[in-house]
Amino acid sequence: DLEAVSIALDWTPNTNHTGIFVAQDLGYFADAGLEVAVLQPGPTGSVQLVGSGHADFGVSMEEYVTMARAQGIPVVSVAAVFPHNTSGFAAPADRGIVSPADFAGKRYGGWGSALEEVMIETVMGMEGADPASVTMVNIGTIDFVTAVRRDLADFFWIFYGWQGIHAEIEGIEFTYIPLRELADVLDYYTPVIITSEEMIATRSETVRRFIGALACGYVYAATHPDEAAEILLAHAPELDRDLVIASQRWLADQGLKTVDGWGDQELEVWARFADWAFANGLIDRPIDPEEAFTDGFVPAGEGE
Amino acid sequence: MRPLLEVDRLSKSYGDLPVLRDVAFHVDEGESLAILGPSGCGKSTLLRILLGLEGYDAGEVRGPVDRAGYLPQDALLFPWKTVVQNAELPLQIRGVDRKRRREEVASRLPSFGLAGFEDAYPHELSGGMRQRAGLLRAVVSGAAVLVLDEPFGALDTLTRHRLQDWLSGLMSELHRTMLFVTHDLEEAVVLADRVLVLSGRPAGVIGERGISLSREERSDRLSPLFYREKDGLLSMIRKGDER
Amino acid sequence: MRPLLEVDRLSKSYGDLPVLRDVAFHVDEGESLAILGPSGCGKSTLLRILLGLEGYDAGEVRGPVDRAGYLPQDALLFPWKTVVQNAELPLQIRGVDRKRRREEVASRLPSFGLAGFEDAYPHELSGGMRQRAGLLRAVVSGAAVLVLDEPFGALDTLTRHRLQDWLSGLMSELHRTMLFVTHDLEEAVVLADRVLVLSGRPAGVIGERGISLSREERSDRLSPLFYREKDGLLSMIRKGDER
Amino acid sequence: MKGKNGWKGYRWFVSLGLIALLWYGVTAIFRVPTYLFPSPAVTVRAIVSDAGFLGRHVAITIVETLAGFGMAVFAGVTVAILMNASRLSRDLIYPPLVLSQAIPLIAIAPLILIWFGLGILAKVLIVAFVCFFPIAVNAYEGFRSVDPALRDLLEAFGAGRADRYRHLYVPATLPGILAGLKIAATYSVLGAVVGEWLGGSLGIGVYMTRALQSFRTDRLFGAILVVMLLSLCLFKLVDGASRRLTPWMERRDHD
Amino acid sequence: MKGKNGWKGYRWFVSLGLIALLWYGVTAIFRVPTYLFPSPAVTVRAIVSDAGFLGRHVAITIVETLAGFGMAVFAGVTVAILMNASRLSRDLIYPPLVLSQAIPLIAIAPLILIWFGLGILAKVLIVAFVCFFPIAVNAYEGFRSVDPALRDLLEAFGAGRADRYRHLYVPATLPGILAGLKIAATYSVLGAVVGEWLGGSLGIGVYMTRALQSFRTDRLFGAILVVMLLSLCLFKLVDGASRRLTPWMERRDHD
Ligand SMILES: Nc1ncnc2c1ncn2[C@@H]1O[C@H](COP(=O)(O)OP(=O)(O)OP(=O)(O)O)[C@@H](O)[C@H]1O
Ligand SMILES: Nc1ncnc2c1ncn2[C@@H]1O[C@H](COP(=O)(O)OP(=O)(O)OP(=O)(O)O)[C@@H](O)[C@H]1O
Ligand SMILES: [Mg+2]
Ligand SMILES: [Mg+2]
Repeated sequence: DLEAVSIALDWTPNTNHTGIFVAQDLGYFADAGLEVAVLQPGPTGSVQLVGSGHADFGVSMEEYVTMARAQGIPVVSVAAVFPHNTSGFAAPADRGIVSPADFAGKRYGGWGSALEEVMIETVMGMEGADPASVTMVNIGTIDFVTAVRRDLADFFWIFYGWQGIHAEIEGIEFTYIPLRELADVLDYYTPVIITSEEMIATRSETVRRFIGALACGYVYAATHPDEAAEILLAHAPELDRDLVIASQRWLADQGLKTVDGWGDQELEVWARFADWAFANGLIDRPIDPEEAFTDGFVPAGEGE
Repeated sequence: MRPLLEVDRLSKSYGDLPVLRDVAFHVDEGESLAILGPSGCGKSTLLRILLGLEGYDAGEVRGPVDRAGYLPQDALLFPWKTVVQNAELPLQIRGVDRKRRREEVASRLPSFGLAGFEDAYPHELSGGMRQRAGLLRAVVSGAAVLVLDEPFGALDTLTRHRLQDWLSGLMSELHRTMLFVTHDLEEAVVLADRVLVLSGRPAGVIGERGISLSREERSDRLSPLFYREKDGLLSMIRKGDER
Repeated sequence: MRPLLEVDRLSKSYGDLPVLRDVAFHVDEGESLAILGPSGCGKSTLLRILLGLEGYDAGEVRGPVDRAGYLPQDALLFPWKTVVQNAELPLQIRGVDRKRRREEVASRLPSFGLAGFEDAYPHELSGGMRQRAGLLRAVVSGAAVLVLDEPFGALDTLTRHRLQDWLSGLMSELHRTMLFVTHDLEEAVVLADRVLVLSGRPAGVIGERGISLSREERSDRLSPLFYREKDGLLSMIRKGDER
Repeated sequence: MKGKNGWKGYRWFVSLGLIALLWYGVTAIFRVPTYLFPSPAVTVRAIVSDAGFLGRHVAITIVETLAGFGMAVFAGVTVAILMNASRLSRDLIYPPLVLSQAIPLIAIAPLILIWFGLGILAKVLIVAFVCFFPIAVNAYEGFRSVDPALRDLLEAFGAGRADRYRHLYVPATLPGILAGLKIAATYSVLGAVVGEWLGGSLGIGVYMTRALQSFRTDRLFGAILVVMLLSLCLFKLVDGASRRLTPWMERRDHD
Repeated sequence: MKGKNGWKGYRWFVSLGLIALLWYGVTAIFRVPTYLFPSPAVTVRAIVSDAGFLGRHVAITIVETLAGFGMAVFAGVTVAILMNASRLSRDLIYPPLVLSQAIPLIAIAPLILIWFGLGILAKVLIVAFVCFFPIAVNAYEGFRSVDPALRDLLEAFGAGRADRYRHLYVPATLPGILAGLKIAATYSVLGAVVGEWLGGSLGIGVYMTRALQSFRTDRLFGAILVVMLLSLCLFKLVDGASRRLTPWMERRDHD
């Protein structure tokens, strides 16, 4: 019989989660002796659920784990779904924005979080541009394509694998600057798989088997994007079919195609981001990056 | 005098219940008409039809009353208004300014035994006081026609006599038209120029009698003249009851 | 007979308004007591105090009435209940089963002239019919004491006479105690064993008179005997009024 | 009577038709792009093509709504009765009641998920929580304005507390309670949707979030349409019950 | 009278104190972690330490709430009067009214933001939109249950429509309207917060989203506490006004 575990998604199912559904449908979890329940919390994400032990695993992002740990929430990242950050700045093509220096004097459309401000300051500062010349426009919950069509702002921060693909499908002409090309510190992990300190301490074998199965799922998604997309669509038929397939294909090139090494995280990435976050006031006390993640469960078994 | 109001073969039913059948009569200007009839026969319904508050099934009503000094049977004071506010309401609706309204009401309060209760709410009044406040409202309204549904039903003998005499004097003074329902023969004799007697439900007119007493004769309720009128009415009613 | 109810130097004010002052009287078991007094003097208040519905400021009430067949002055039918549902309410509260309640009510309906109106809602009744339904409710309740506040105020002469005679017969038959307010001297003579006359506000007892007529004598309202009693009461009231 | 009711129902449809027409007019005349505000045709097409799995979502939402609404009616009237018991109980119960309704559900979503799970229970409780307040307030305020003369009369007849509610408070307050029920009915489906929004894997709220996240405005509007129609149905149900429950008001209704 | 009011106010504080105690007890006894459910002490500390910029957020929310609530009172009564004009108008107005209240605001957030911007206007409108419904329903249902005998009486006095509302409908319905106002007052602050949540740069809702995203549960609860107290204040205001506006009910209130 199988051991019951649960994993909480962040927000609604999307192509970031495909590996989970693949592992479930193709029996990788069962093979690892696990019976997995996929929890779908709403806008609040998975951190509190995992931290309080009401979910065993969760999908989250490095910035959330960093902030959560600064608040004493005992969550730990155990795998990076993609080795690099897949987000970046996008702008309608006619604005001629190809580097952060071009942000000067333009309108940035976001939701007004501190992270966005600090990020723009950092990348513009590196090119000697004046961040103060950027007008911050709060577009709330309006999506990228709509914002471009209504000309609400000149540049935006998007996940290429979802909003970018959506814009492509909608025929929007836009330029894109990936974060990872702008600054090392911004090439942080998103998304990541998290669990609680408690799980690591008491059920480490379960964690290992879970991550192992998950790795297989994500690698399958990277090598068989069309089939994987169908699996996701079977679980969430409400999603737009074309978007899911296109997104899955794009993400296939972002993830590892071999199980060995899947999910690896580097201390440097965590340390860099944590320092930067503290230095810029995103967190009000420093965190220990070594405690924020562990590489001990990913399949390669390199360990520390 | 020309008829102010003419009712012709008026009929009315509530669902299957016939209430009025071929009622016909008229009211002259300046006249005081009493309507007598057994309980539940349709007197209040008749008044409501004349006031235009209720429809009817057949017949004709010529010159219905638009704006009357109406006292419904259960006084119907507005619970959120004090005695003065209730009494001045018709004047307020007619657009009379506040000062004149208040004066008008204040000057009448003592005759109605309501002095000192200006600011009382209806639930703080006795039953008889509520009725008097309702009557005050009707009288003070200044309407050309008074329509009163059992105006003194809840009053003790002495208070009733006092108010009846007062009203009778007022009416003959102001020459206003009055139409009132009563179940009290004495009251009909004291206040009416003419009395209409209705049969039981469905109500029809079974008799009519003019009262030709002078004001003095009316107020002496124990005089033989008074008694004769009363007795005449009673026998008319009895006859109706036997049919 | 032992006194069922004894009231001693009872006083009551509403705020600054003294309503009852040193009222004292008693009601014997099986007796019928009428309370007469000018409008607004405090009669209804007195009944409410005896029923325990209102507090008082001074004095004593021994043996207040718990569960009475009470008819308030304005009948107070429940607007969401039909005539039958209203009439059976006290029985329902006492836990009498539906069938017996309905029988009890149905058997009385004709005497009250309400046959055919079983399922009518109060707003579909005439004023007098509402009062009769309220009286029916009080009578049918089977309570040992009837407390009636102007039970026939809204009825025409003939209907009133009929119901008065009927009630008088019922009371002497069932030997129930009755306490009622009236503004009609005749009614007091027909129905009461004893009459209590109250002064104007603040009410005090200004006189008491036993009525020692037989049942037959009571129902002949034109006999000299009847007239004598009535006249006696009237002069008592007049005296009170002059003071 | 029959005919009159028929005509009344007909007028409701006229009203709905006018709204649809207006909606169509706006999208057609102003050429509003579908990604902002899809036309009725596009919306209905989305509903029809998704009918299969949308149906499952809708079914769950209906169950949550009805269960929650039922609980709300019960809880609302009970709370009103408790508050009506004395001035003291009113002053102790009213503040937490008001405070509770001022809590932004989204903000305490994690707590809700942790305490009540991501299943149907949490949604039922949210519906009940959202709906019971207008019922409780209307019932209580109604009780308070009951004619004291009628209360006294019952007392003279020897009525106890239960009799008082049965014969006086409840019927006298029924119009007010029913007004509260109508407000609550209107909110109930939305309550379930918000609950699903906070987390879960079935229900119209889930369908909506997923549609919204994949930029399918047509699906989103289809879901909104379904929610609105469900609300309207529940409202009409309460409205119909209201007519049946207050026959004394119906008969005196003038037109 | 004075003393009685004092004691009543006091009892409300007792109630609030009991709630605080309960809250404290739960956090202390069950040792709930702060990131899930902070204790009153931690929460108050967060409010105090953020007082400076939290104050600016709160001020904006109060302005939005009051403006929206005022609009709601006006709109609610107006709509009720329109519905009361005839059976036809009722049947045409009621369905869209119900439908409108069943729209999930979060789902149409982009539309709201595009039409009304991210400024204060959108929030004021949302508050008005959320609040006017209970007022309109209660007022209309109240109008409908007005004693027809009183209406007839006014007609006999030659009263016009305005007189009817002034002397009859409004005072007769005041208890019901005020019950609607109490419900609306309770929802109003939350309406503003939800509006801010959808997008904006000032207001308690904005403060909340930011607190939530950085897992500052203490700040989040501080904001919730402020929202609840604001709601309670507005509620008490309406409650107080209600006593003043219906003196005929006060005098007959028995205790
Ligand atoms: N709204 C109504 N719906 C149905 N029936 C009604 C309505 N109003 C009155 N009735 C019926 O019409 C008849 C006459 O009522 P009405 O009030 O006119 O009598 P009335 O002569 O004034 O009696 P009373 O002297 O007792 O006041 C009664 O039988 C009553 O039941
Ligand atoms: N709830 C109350 N609050 C204040 N004053 C009241 C209240 N109830 C009655 N009163 C006053 O008490 C006095 C006596 O009222 P009550 O109803 O007892 O008179 P009554 O003798 O029954 O008169 P009626 O014959 O007119 O019915 C009146 O002056 C009335 O204004
Ligand atoms: Mg009548
Ligand atoms: Mg009285």
